[in-house]
Amino acid sequence: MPVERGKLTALLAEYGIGAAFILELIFFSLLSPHFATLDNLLNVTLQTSITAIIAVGMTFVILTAGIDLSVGSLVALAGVLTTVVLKADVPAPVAYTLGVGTGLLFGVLSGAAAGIFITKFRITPFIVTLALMTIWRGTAFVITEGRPVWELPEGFADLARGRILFVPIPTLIMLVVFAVAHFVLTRTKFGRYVYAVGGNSEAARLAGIRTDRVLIQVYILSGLLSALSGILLASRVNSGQPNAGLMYELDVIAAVVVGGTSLFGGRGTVIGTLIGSLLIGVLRNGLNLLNVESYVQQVVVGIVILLAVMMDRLRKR
Amino acid sequence: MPVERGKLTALLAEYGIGAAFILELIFFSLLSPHFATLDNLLNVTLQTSITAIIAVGMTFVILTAGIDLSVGSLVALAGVLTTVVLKADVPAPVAYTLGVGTGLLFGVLSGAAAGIFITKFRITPFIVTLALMTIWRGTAFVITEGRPVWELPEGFADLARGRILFVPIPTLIMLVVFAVAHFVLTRTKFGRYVYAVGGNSEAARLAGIRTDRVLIQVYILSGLLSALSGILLASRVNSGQPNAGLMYELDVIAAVVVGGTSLFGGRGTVIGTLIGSLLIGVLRNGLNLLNVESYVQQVVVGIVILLAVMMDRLRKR
Amino acid sequence: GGADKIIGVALLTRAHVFYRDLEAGLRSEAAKQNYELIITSAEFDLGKQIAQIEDFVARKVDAIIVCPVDSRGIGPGIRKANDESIPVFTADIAATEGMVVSHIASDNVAGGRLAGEYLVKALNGRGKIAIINHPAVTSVLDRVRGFKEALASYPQLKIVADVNGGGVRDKALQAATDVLQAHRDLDAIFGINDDSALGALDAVQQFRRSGLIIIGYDATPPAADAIRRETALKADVVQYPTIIGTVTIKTIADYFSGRKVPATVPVEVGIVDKAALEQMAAKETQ
Amino acid sequence: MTKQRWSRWRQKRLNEMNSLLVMQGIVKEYPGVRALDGVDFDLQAGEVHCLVGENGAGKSTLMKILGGAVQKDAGSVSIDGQEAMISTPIDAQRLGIGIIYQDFRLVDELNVAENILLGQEPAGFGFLTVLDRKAEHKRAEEVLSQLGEVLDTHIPTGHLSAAQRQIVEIAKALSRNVRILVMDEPSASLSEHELNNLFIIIKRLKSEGVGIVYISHRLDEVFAIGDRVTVLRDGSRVHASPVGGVDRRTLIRLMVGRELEQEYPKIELRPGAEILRIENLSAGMLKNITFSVTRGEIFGIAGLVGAGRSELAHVLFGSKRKDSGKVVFDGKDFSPRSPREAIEAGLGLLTEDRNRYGLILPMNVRENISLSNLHELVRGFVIDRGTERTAAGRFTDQLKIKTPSLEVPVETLSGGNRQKVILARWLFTKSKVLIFDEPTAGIDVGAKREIYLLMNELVGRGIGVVMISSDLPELLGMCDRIAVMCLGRVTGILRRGEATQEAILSLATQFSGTEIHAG
Ligand SMILES: Nc1ncnc2c1ncn2[C@@H]1O[C@H](COP(=O)(O)OP(=O)(O)OP(=O)(O)O)[C@@H](O)[C@H]1O
Ligand SMILES: Nc1ncnc2c1ncn2[C@@H]1O[C@H](COP(=O)(O)OP(=O)(O)OP(=O)(O)O)[C@@H](O)[C@H]1O
Ligand SMILES: [Mg+2]
Ligand SMILES: [Mg+2]
Repeated sequence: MPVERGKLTALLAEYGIGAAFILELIFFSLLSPHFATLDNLLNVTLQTSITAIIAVGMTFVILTAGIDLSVGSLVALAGVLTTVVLKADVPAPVAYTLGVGTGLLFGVLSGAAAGIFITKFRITPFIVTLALMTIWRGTAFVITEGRPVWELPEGFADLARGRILFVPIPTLIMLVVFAVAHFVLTRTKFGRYVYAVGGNSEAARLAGIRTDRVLIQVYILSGLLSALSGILLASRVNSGQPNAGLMYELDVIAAVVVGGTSLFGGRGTVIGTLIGSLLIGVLRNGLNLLNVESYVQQVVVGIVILLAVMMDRLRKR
Repeated sequence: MPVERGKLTALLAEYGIGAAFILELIFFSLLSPHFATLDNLLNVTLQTSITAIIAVGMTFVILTAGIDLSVGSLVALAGVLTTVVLKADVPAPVAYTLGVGTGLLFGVLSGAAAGIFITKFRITPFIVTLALMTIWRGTAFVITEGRPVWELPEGFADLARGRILFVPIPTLIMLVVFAVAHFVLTRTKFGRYVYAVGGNSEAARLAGIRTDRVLIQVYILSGLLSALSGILLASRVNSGQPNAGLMYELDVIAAVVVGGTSLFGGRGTVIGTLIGSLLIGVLRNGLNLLNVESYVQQVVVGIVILLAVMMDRLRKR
Repeated sequence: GGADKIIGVALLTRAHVFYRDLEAGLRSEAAKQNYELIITSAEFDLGKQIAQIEDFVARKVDAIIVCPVDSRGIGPGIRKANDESIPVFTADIAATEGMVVSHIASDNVAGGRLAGEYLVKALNGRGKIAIINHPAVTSVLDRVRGFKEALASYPQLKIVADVNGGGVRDKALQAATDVLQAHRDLDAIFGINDDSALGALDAVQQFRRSGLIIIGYDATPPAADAIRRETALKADVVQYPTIIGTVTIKTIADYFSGRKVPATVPVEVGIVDKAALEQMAAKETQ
Repeated sequence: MTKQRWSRWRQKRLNEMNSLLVMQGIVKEYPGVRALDGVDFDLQAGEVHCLVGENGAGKSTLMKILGGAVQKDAGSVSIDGQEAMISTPIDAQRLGIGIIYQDFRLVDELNVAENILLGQEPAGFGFLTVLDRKAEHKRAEEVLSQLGEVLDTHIPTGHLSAAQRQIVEIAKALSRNVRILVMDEPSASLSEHELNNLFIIIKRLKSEGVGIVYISHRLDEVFAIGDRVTVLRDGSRVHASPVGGVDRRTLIRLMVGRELEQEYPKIELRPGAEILRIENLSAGMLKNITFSVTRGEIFGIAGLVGAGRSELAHVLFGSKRKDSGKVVFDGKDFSPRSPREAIEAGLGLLTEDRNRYGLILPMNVRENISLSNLHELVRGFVIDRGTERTAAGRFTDQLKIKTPSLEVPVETLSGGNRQKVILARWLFTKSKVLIFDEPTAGIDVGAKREIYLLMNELVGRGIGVVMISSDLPELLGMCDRIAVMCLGRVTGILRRGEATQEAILSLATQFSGTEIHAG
C-alpha cells in the first residue's frame, strides 16, 4: 500500500505543474473565444518553440547543478553568423549548408569553451557563462555594427514559416528535440551520468564517471540548441538581429525551474520543462488576447508563476 | 612552519581577487592620465556605491544558498514610491521622513514576502524573486504610467550629491554598510547562522537554528538595502525612474560571485564582495575613460571578469 | 463592449516617455473614434513583437499598428497580417518588408541633423562633443547618423567620446560621469533621448561644470523644464509623439471610411530652446 | 651486504612479487597535516588485511590514494609486481580495485539500482548507449540478495537510513568484479544481522582469491575475519603482523600508544528521579512506545537496521511529528514543534549521519562546536570569541580531536574526528537529556573510552543519556537498561545484568519478516 501511494504522489509531484497548466488552458478558453482555436494553439507552440528548444539544453545544464547565462547572446550571434554567411556569393545549397553549419558550429564551440573553463579552470558556471554572454553580445554588435543583417536569399524565411501538414516547422523541431532529450535523459548512459554528476559530482567521479567530460558535453548541447534556436529565430524574422534573444536566459531558466528542475542539480525532467515553457508561453498569449495592459501583464505573469509553482508545492506535501 | 604556509595560502585564497583588482588599477593608471586622480577614484566609488550596497544584501542571500533577482525592480519601485510621497503637500521634514520611510518599508515588506514564500511555501528563491522582479517592475510602471516622477522638493538631490569632507555621501553610506555587514557576518550570532543555514540547512535546523527565520531576515535585509540604493539613485537622478535598475540583478550577483562567494552557500565574505564590486566598477569607468567603443567594452568586460576569476582560481591551487 | 473597431498596437517599448506619449495620443483619438485598442509592448525583442502580431491575427483584430523593433525583421509579422488581409500601419519606425497601408512618423535622421546643426551654430563650428548613445535600436542609430552628418563638414568639431548610456537615466548618468572625468574641456553632449540628456545633466551638475551645452531629444516635460531653468540642457529635438499617435488613428479612420490614405504621413520635428518653449507657453495661455 | 641480510631482502622481494598489492613509502601532506609519512602496505590475494589506528591516523587517506580519489605526494604503488599509475578513480577500477568509502558516496537522487551499478553501464554505443532498466534492477537485486538484503531497488538512496545506505555502498563495490576490495568502516552503522551477512560474503570473496583491506574500529571484527593486521599511528606504520601474532590489548596499545585498561569504564549510580517519560507514543512506523528514563542513567536502545530507533529520536526532538501518545519531560508535557524548542527545554540529539544531519561542512571546528550554544556566548549581539575559542579548545583537548587548528573547516577532518566535533557540540549545551544516535560510529577505541568517560561525567551530573547504538558490546558495557526495538515497537526492556547478546537479538527479531523497506 505505501508503495502504491508513494508512486501516485511521486507522479503528481512530477507533473503537478501540469495541473496548473491545464487550469490555465481552461481559464483562457473560457475567457477568450480566440484562444482555443487550432490556429492560435499552433501559434502558441510556434512562439514557444524558440525558448523551449533552448530550455531543453538548459535543463541538462541545470541538472548538473550548472547554469548557462550565455544562451540569449548565443541566439543573437548564431543568427548573425548564419545570416552573414548566407549572404556569401555562392550557390544556394552551399550557402545554406555553410550558413547553418557556421551557426551551429559556433554554438558547439561556445559550449565547449564554457565547459572547459568550468571543468579545467574550475570557474563557476555562473561567471563563465555570464562572461560569454557579454562577450558574444558585444561580438554580435561589433560584427553588424548594430544593424541587422538583411537582404537574405529567398527561401531562408521558409525554414521557420513553413508548415508540414498544418504544423509549423519550429513546432515540429521543438517536439523532436523534446522527444529525443526525454529519451536520452531517461534511457541512456549519458542521461544517467547527467543526473549522477548533478546529484553528487564527487560520488560520480569516484564511481569512474568522467565528470568533466559529461559537463563539457552538457554545455556543448546547450550551446548547440541555443544556436539552433538562434537560426530559427533569424529565419522567423528573416534577418540576423544583434539584439535578438535579450533576457532569454531568465525566461528559459524560469521555464526550466517552473517545470520542476532543481537548481541544485540531480532532479528534473524535460517533460516538466516543456510544460513550464508552454505555461509561460500560453500566459503571454492569453493575456495579449485578453487585451491586458502590458504593465499589468508583467504583474500578472509574476503572480501566475508564483501561484503555479505554489500549486505544485502544495501537491507535493 | 606548515601552519604559517597554510595561513598565507588561506589569506591569498580569500583575497586572491584582490590581486586582480590591484593589477587592474595599475593598468588603468598607466593608460589613462584621468584615471588615478582623487576625483575620478571618488567618482568610481560613488558610481559603484549603488550596486555595491545591493551586493551586500545579495551576499547574505547567496551565503544562504539563495538568490534575489528582484533587486533591480526594487530599486526602481522604492525610488518611485519615495519620490511620489515626497511630492505630497506636507512640510519638508515630514515629507522626507515619510518618503524615505515608505521606500525603505517597501523594501522590508518585499523582502519579507520573498522570505515567506521561500520558507513557508517552499518555493525556490529563483522563482519567488523572479516573480517579484516582474511584479514590482510592472507596478512601478503602473504607478507612474511610465513617466518619471519629477519636480521634487529642493534638496532631495543633495542626499546623493552632497559630500562630507570631500567624500560623496553615497560612498560613505556604502562604506558604513560594508563595515556593519562585515561585523555582523563575522562577529554576531546572526552572521554565524547565515553561514550555517547556507552550509547545511538541515543540519542547522537540527542544531536548533530557526532556519526559516534566518532566511526571512536575510531577504528582508536584501530588500532593505536595495530600497536604500533605490532612494540614493533617485536622489542622484533627482527623479523617480520606473526604468531604473534594469539588469542590476546580474551585475550585483556577478560582483558577489567574482568576490568569491559560492552560489551553493556557506562560503564567502563581504570584503570579497566589495572588491568584486569595485573591480567591475573600475573596469567600466576605465574603459569609458579610454573611450573604448561600447560594443567592444562588452567583450572586454567579459574577458576581464573571466581572467580575474581565473587568477583567483590559479592562486587557490 | 460596443467598440466599432478593435485595433492591435505593438509598441517598441513602454519604458520610455516618448512611447507613453505616443500611446496617449493613440488612446485619446481612439476614444473619439470609438475604437478599442489592444496595446502590447515588445521591449526591444523582435521575436516577441512578431508573436504579439501573431496574437493579434489570431484575435482577428480590424487593424494593426506597429512600432517595429527592427524595420526589416518585422516583415514576417506584417506578412502574416497581410495574409489575413488585416491592414497594418506603422508609427514612428518604418517597416521595409511586407505591405503597410501607411507610415506615420517623424524622421529620426532629420531630428539628429537638427541637433547637430544646433550645436554647429552654438559652438561656432569648433569644439569637443560627446554622445550618450544607446546603439541597440534602429531609431537611435538613425538619430546619431543624422547628427554626425550635420557635423561632417566641420572638421574642428570633434566627437571625442561615444558611450553607451542604455537610454535610461541611471546608466546614462554613470556613462556621462566617466566622460566628464576623461574630458575636462568638453564643450557639448548629445543625448539620444531625454533620459540620456538628463543623465548627462545630472553628471554635469554633480561636477558643477559650466559652459557646457547638452542637447536632448524628445522634449519630455522634465527636459523642457530643465531648458526653461537655464541649466546646461539648452535645447531639445522635438518630435510630437502625441500627434503621431492621434494622426495614426485618424489615418486608420480615414482608411476605414474608404478614403485614400498616403503611404507616408510626416509629422513635423523641430528643435526647441528656452525662447521657443516660452513662446509656446505664451501661445497656450492666450 | 651480508648473506643473511641479502637473503632476507630476497625473500622480501619475492613476497612482493607474489603480492597482489604493494604500497611503498606513501606520503601525503595536507595544509598543516602530514597525513601519511612514508607508509608501506601490502596485500596478498585471498587474504583479509585489517587496517587499524586512531582517528586521523591516515587509514582512509591511504585507501583514497589507492582508489585514485586523491593523489599521493611520494611513494609507489604496484600491483602484481607492476608499478601502477593511479591518477583517477577510473585507473583504479581498471586495475580491479573497488573501494567502499567511509563517507557515503551515493547519488541521493538516483535509485538503489542506479547507484549500485553507477559507472558500470555497458559500453554499447558510447554515451548514447540505451540502458536496460529491467536488467539493472534484476542485477541489483541479485547483488543485494548475496548480502542477504531485500531492499526496494526503485527507491532513491536519499530516502534511506544510514544503515541502508551503507548496504547499498557495499553492494556497489561487490557488483564489480574486483581483485582488491577496500572496506573503510563498512560496519559503522550496521547491526549484527547485516554484519553476519557481510562476513559470509567476505569469506566467499577470499576463497575466490580477492584481496580485502578491512578498516574498522571494532576490534572484535579484526579478530573474527582478519588474516593480517597493520596499525597506523600519526601517518606511520607502527605494526604489521598476522592477526594471530597480537592480542587485543597489544593492538589497542599499538593504536593509542599507551595501555588502555577497561574498555567500558562503567560506573553504576543509584537511579535518580524520572526525567523523561514516553507513553503510548505512535508516529509513522512507531507503535505504542512506552518507557522512561531517569536522571543519571544511561538508557540504551538496541535494534536492527530500520527498527525505528532514529525515528523515535527525531520524534522526541521535535524534528518529526508524533501521531499520538504523550511525552513528559522534566515533569511537564512535552511536544516540541522544532529542534529549537527541544534544545531550549534541555533535550539534545546527536544525529546519526554526521555529514548530512550534523556538521556544517564548510564551517570551521570552533564554529561547529559552538553552533547550538551561541546564545550562551553572546554579549548583546556579539559573539564573545575569546570564550568561544577557550571552550572549543577545551573540548578538542578533552575529546582529543585531531585537527591542525580550531580554524580549519571540519570537512578536512577525518571521519572519526568529525564525529567528535558533533559530540563536543552537544556536550557544550546545557541539556538535561541527551540522545546519542550511534555516537561512536567510526570512533577509535581510545576515543570511545573518552566518550564513555564523558557519559559517566554527564550522568554523574544528573543528566539522562539515551544511547542508540548498533554496537552491542558497547550497549552491554555501558547501559543501565536497554530497550530493544523491532519494527517500530519496543519488544522488551532489559536491565543491566539480564541483558545478553542473545537476549537482545531474539527481542530484536521478535517479529518475523524483519525485512527493510523505506517509506
Ligand atoms: N582534504 C583534507 N584536507 C586537509 N586535511 C585532511 C584532508 N583529508 C584528510 N585530512 C587529514 O589527514 C589526516 C588523516 O585522515 P584520514 O581520514 O586518513 O584518517 P583515518 O585514519 O581514516 O581516521 P578515521 O578513523 O577517523 O576515519 C587527518 O588528520 C585529517 O585531518
Ligand atoms: N528520510 C527518510 N525517508 C524515508 N524513509 C525513512 C527516512 N528515514 C528513515 N526512514 C525509514 O524509516 C524506518 C526507520 O528508520 P530508522 O532510521 O528510524 O531506523 P533505525 O532503527 O535507526 O535503524 P538504522 O540503523 O537504519 O538507523 C526505516 O524503514 C527507514 O527506511
Ligand atoms: Mg577514515
Ligand atoms: Mg538509526
